[in-house]
Amino acid sequence: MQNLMQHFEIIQKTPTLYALHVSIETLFNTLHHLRYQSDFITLSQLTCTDWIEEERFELGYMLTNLERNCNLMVKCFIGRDDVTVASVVTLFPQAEVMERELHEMFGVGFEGNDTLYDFALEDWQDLPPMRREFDTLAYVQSHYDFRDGRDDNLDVKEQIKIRKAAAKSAKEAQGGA
Amino acid sequence: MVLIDCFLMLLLAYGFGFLYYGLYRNLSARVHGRFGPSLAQSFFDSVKLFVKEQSTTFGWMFYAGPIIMATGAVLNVLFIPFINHGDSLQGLSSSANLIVVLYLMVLGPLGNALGVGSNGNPFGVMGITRGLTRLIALELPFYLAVIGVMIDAGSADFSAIFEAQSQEMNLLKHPLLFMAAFISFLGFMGKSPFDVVGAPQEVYSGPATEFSGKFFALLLSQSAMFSFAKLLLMVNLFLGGADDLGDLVLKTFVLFVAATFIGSVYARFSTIQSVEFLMRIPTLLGIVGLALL
Amino acid sequence: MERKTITIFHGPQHPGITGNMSVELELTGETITKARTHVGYLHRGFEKLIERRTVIQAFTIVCRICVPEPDPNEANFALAVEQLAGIEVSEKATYIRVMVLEMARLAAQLLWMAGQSGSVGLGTVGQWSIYDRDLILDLFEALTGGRVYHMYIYPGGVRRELPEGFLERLGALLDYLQKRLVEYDRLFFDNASFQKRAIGVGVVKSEEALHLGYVGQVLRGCGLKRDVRRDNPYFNYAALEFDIPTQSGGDVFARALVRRAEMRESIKILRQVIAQMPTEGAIMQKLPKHRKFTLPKEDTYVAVESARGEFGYYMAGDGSEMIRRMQVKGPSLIHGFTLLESLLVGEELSNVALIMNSLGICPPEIER
Amino acid sequence: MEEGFNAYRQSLESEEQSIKSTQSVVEQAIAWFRAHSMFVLAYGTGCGAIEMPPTFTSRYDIERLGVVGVATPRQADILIVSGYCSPKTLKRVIRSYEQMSDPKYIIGLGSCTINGGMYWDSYNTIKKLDDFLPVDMYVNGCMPRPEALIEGFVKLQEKIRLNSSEAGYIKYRDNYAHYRANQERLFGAQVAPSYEENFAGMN
Amino acid sequence: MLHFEATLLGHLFFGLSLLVIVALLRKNDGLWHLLLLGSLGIIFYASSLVTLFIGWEMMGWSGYFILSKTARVSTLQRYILFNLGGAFALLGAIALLFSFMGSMMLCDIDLTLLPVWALHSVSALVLIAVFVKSGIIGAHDWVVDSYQEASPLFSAVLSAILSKAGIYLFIVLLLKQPHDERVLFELMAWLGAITSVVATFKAISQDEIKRLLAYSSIAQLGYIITALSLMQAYALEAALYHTVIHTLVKLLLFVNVAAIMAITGKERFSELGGLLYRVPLLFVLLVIGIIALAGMPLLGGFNGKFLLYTALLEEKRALLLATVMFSSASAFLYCYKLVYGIYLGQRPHDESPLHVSPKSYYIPQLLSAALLILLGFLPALPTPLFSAIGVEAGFSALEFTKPSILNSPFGSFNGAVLMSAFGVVFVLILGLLQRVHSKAKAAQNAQDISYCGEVPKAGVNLHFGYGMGHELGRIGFIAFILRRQSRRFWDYLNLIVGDLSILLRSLYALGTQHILLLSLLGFTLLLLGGL
Repeated sequence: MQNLMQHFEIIQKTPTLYALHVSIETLFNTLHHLRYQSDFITLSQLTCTDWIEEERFELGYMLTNLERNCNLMVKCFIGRDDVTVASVVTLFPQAEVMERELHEMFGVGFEGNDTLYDFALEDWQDLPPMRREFDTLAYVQSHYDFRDGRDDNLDVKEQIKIRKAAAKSAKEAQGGA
Repeated sequence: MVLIDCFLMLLLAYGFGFLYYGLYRNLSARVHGRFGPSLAQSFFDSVKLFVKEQSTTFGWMFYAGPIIMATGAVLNVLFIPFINHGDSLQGLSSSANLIVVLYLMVLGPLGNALGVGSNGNPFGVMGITRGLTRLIALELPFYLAVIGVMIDAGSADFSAIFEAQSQEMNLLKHPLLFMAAFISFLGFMGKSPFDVVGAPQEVYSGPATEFSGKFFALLLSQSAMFSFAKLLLMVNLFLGGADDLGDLVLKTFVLFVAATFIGSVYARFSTIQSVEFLMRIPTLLGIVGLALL
Repeated sequence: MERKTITIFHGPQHPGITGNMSVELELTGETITKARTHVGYLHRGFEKLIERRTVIQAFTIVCRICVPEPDPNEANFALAVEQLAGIEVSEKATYIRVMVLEMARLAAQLLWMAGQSGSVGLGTVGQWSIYDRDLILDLFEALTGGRVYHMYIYPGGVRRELPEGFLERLGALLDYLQKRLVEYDRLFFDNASFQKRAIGVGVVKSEEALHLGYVGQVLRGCGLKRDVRRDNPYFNYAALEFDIPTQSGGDVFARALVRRAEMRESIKILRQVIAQMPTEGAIMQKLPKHRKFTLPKEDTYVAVESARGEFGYYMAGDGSEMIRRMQVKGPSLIHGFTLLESLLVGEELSNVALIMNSLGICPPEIER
Repeated sequence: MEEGFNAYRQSLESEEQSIKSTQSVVEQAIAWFRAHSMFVLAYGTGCGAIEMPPTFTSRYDIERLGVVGVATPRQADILIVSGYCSPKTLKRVIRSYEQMSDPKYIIGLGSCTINGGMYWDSYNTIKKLDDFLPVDMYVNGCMPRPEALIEGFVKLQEKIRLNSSEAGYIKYRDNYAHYRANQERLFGAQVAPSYEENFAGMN
Repeated sequence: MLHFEATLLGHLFFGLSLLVIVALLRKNDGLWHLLLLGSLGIIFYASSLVTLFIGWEMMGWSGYFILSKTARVSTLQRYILFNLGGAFALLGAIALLFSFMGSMMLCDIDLTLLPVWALHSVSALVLIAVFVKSGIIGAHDWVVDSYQEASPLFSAVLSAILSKAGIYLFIVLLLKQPHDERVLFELMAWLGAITSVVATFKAISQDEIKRLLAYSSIAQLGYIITALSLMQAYALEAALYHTVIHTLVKLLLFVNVAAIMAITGKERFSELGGLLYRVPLLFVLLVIGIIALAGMPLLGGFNGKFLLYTALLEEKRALLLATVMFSSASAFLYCYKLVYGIYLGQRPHDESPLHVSPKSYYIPQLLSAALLILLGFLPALPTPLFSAIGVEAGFSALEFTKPSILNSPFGSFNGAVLMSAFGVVFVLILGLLQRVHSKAKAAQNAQDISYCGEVPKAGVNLHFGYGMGHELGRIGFIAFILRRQSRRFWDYLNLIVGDLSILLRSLYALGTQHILLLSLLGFTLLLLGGL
């Protein structure tokens, strides 16, 4: 781990978790270098965080070493709209499914991965749902309808107000008597 | 007289078949550590299925399939005598012999195979193919044992077989033959190591995938009667036939309990493993049994 | 047109499927030539819902991610929030957390045994093991109030004190389970017909196992000693003494024996926890400004060893009280796709349910 | 008029007495057999499916009531929708329901089938199962316990014994257009083949 | 000096061949078929060995000319080579017999006079001819290819009749063997049983329909040869009964397959399927055919097998009987593959238009189906004829009480009771099912099957025809059978003969004086040998 420290500027977050920020151009070469030169041989997670106020996604490649006791987060910022990143399927075959999920949930393109068909949603026409501008509550209001409340019971808040007033008047009456 | 005899035999087979089916569910429930349903639960199931309002059919061949299977089961019951030396409960067994009964046992399932094939469901035909593939090796030890019994009795007629066992039943005379026959009997009854035909976890309930309503009811009823007929065949061949009704119930019950308990402690072989297994040890048992005849 | 291969679904509605997912199989005869996993039947958009919830609200929904074993989710969530917000957890709460995790692992292994024996048609083992698992759920009910979803491990500690006499009941249950494991050996693990079905089926090659990211019993089944509790210890697993069982076969039977040995290890850990459980000490450290608790602009990755392998959480806070992003990485994501699809090719149709159960694939944690 | 649970119980009993007198012995016998042998479809649609193994195995053992799990919809009478339902699952659930043969019943487990439950704001779960399929028996609880599930089955048995005309499958058959419209509104055009003619010859 | 003499056996075999060839007469190559019929007539009515041999040769090359219209050159070569080989073996046997008997007449052949070595060599030579004609394993190479490439109707003739000529030869020449010299026929009985087992498993793994039927007819002939080699009254009846059934069944099956090929133009299981509701009559006829082929108790197929089993039981040949029963139990799989591959299974999406099948395909099928059903009802109908043939061949007469009761040394059964019981019970259950409470509702369309909750998309193939029996390749000894190609043996033989001829040619290349020297040496050797 130490020789990697000089080569890249790696920040240590916790005793077993390191982080490394790279630009999108050097992303693939860094991953290639880490995969073959260092002992970080496994891609265990491909994360994407949507920083909408800064107008960018943050892609995170979680690499784990051979002994599985230390994780390295390789992160890079990419644009938010119709961006494509080089696919890492050649380095890590298991990335195929992770990229398929990110493609469906965030709309990030991965050229080189030809299995980007639907992962969890079937016939989904709307925005990729995990992007922050997609408002799930609005979608629910327009697509599903809720069960209308029981007609025999009045609105709960009114009931509470009535009970409170009754209790207060009863206390005053008792105080008065 | 023969008609009353046949009707009585069918009634007995239907009653005992469902009784044993209910017993099977209760005994295996007790092995599992629970109470299990009432004894007549399988009978309730079949009546409920008969009175369902809808049953899907896929053309006349699908309609005829289960009927041929039920006919095969009924014929099996009629052609195997219940009582060995008496003249009641013989059914039509006088006009047929053991070899005819052996091949009648396969007629029903083949008729059903046509019905299942006609509905176009791949799971159904995969179940049928598994049944026929398993049949290749399942019949081998059973035939060896049956050949031994026939040669020992000098004829294929049931009366001669009962004669040969009048002093000592075949189970004691030819224990090896009985063991070979019992292992393949487990396969015929669909008990655990060989219950590969309708395995729900593998072939989505096999041949009975498209059977709904009254067809499924007919399937349940005929399988109840058919399993009773197989029990009967084993009793007649190896336990010296039944002297009277009580003896019949006792002997079939003993065989049935043995099959149930063996069945509930074994995992299921795959089709090819069961064929390979049946071709090794049980066939060897049969051949050695024949040699010692 | 050539009709040499048929296409069937080992589909969502199928007694041989673990959970609600489907595998599209292309068969020649009953030999599989191509397999493709379909998920998404249980997708509820968890990560979207969590972005709209504060920590206290997200806590109740987190344990519903994976049904057979909810506790690793709660532990991960608590670990991540504590790491981001820098909260210390008392000694007693840590011991209780280890106890809950190990009890959940035992329950999950027993549920696995029911699934595995069901896939080879051995119904009796399933009936017994579900009964024994229910006894553990009774203890969970006494401790946390819920049978399966416990909502007990909260960031900062645990939500309820141990009911009195609980540790004795747990000790009695462990003695009972120790006796039952011998029965399971005779009926299931040493059963000749199960061994005939399980040995040599679904063999994972150990050279590519590490590189492709397999976790849990799949690794330990082919001889690689990897366990998050040992490699990357959390809570106070470093202080507890237990070993990591491995087998060298790499097939379904090897993974079954690994799970069998892990049950014995879990019982050993639970006995140590009962012995060393501190009697006093706060179990719950109040979160500052309970409802308006904010997370710093940081991100972290935490992992816990669930009954099926490493269960990782990536969490990022953004300074507000809502969680900016939480991504769940269960063991079944890689096992369900890359591993299952490669193992099934060339396999018989009757081994599909067998292999899926042995890999411990639980669909809700794949697509959340 | 009094509301709440007791009122519903009294109305059930009074309806039972009135129906019992009108139905012939044969119909009552048929209803008795249908109540005492229920085949449940082996389909764990949601997270409630984790409470089905304990109910069907040795500790709670629902087989005592005559309830058995079967593999295919053709053989099944009862479909348990156990918990939340995403549109992708709902399509399969509807397909299985329509392949089951009458009389068929649906048990909705958990609060998610009643009003969306914990996932009320999720874009991928339906909020009211009743729009798409006629539910005969709801069992509340965020994953109801095995005892609650058995209670649901016992109540369903009482309802089946009544052989009442407003059972789920009759409601589905009579206003099939209403259910179909809801389904098509949710799925768009890719719905499983419609079973319109299916019901033409029935009533 | 062609001598003819009408024997009962001759009448039986000629009657069968008449039935087959007349039923299949077509305008285009009718002439050759008549020639073939003529040659069969010569064989079956020959009373002298020479006539027999002439008829055998005529049959050989008339078959060759009919086959040459459709078959490939390599198949034709193999056909004529194997048949000539068989014919020359027969010629050798006739020469040997003549040298001992002194006369060519069939009636005064008496094998007991022959010394032991002559008896064995004659039997071996005749057996070679029989093997070649009926395609016992090893010599089956030409059978499968020529059945596959013959025109559909001619393969029916090939399978139904030409293979029976070998059986006739066996009965006429070899049946009256002296009892103690039976070791060759013990070996032959086992060869027949093993052939049927091997051919059955090869049949299961075929994708072309006609190859499956070819292997199945090899298996059935294996049974007949096992029955004949037992040399016992009931075994002879079993063989004759089985010959009759096999002719009828193969006629029915091959013509049915020919009709299917005429309708759809396809001949492979992986291309067919789902024709049940489009040609229902053909389906019913095929079902009757496979019930008889599989030896089910209802139709005539079972009677032949029943007699064979009882004959083997009487001879106490338990292991041989077990092998025969094993091969007939595994025959059920290819019978079901035949009917499923063509008619059942998923209804094809591309409802390609079917050309209407000519009526003439139906007549032979209906004829043989009717005969099979008749033999099902009255199993003992042909027994008087068979017992007369048995007496003629020197065996004891068979026990005969009623046409509906077929008796055998090991018990009898009543065909009429069996069939009528089946009919009555079938009608009763049908009535019960009609009046039961629940109403039958037809399924919507080909997609309306329970498919694990999914909907099978339009282009998806659900027809299991090709894959049926595919798993058997995983079993050790069946994989060995399927891998073992007898062609490699013949090609290897081909190579050896090639090398020998090259060697021989080099001999001629020597100078003339060497040749003179060699011939002188040869001549002296002959002289010495002659003294």
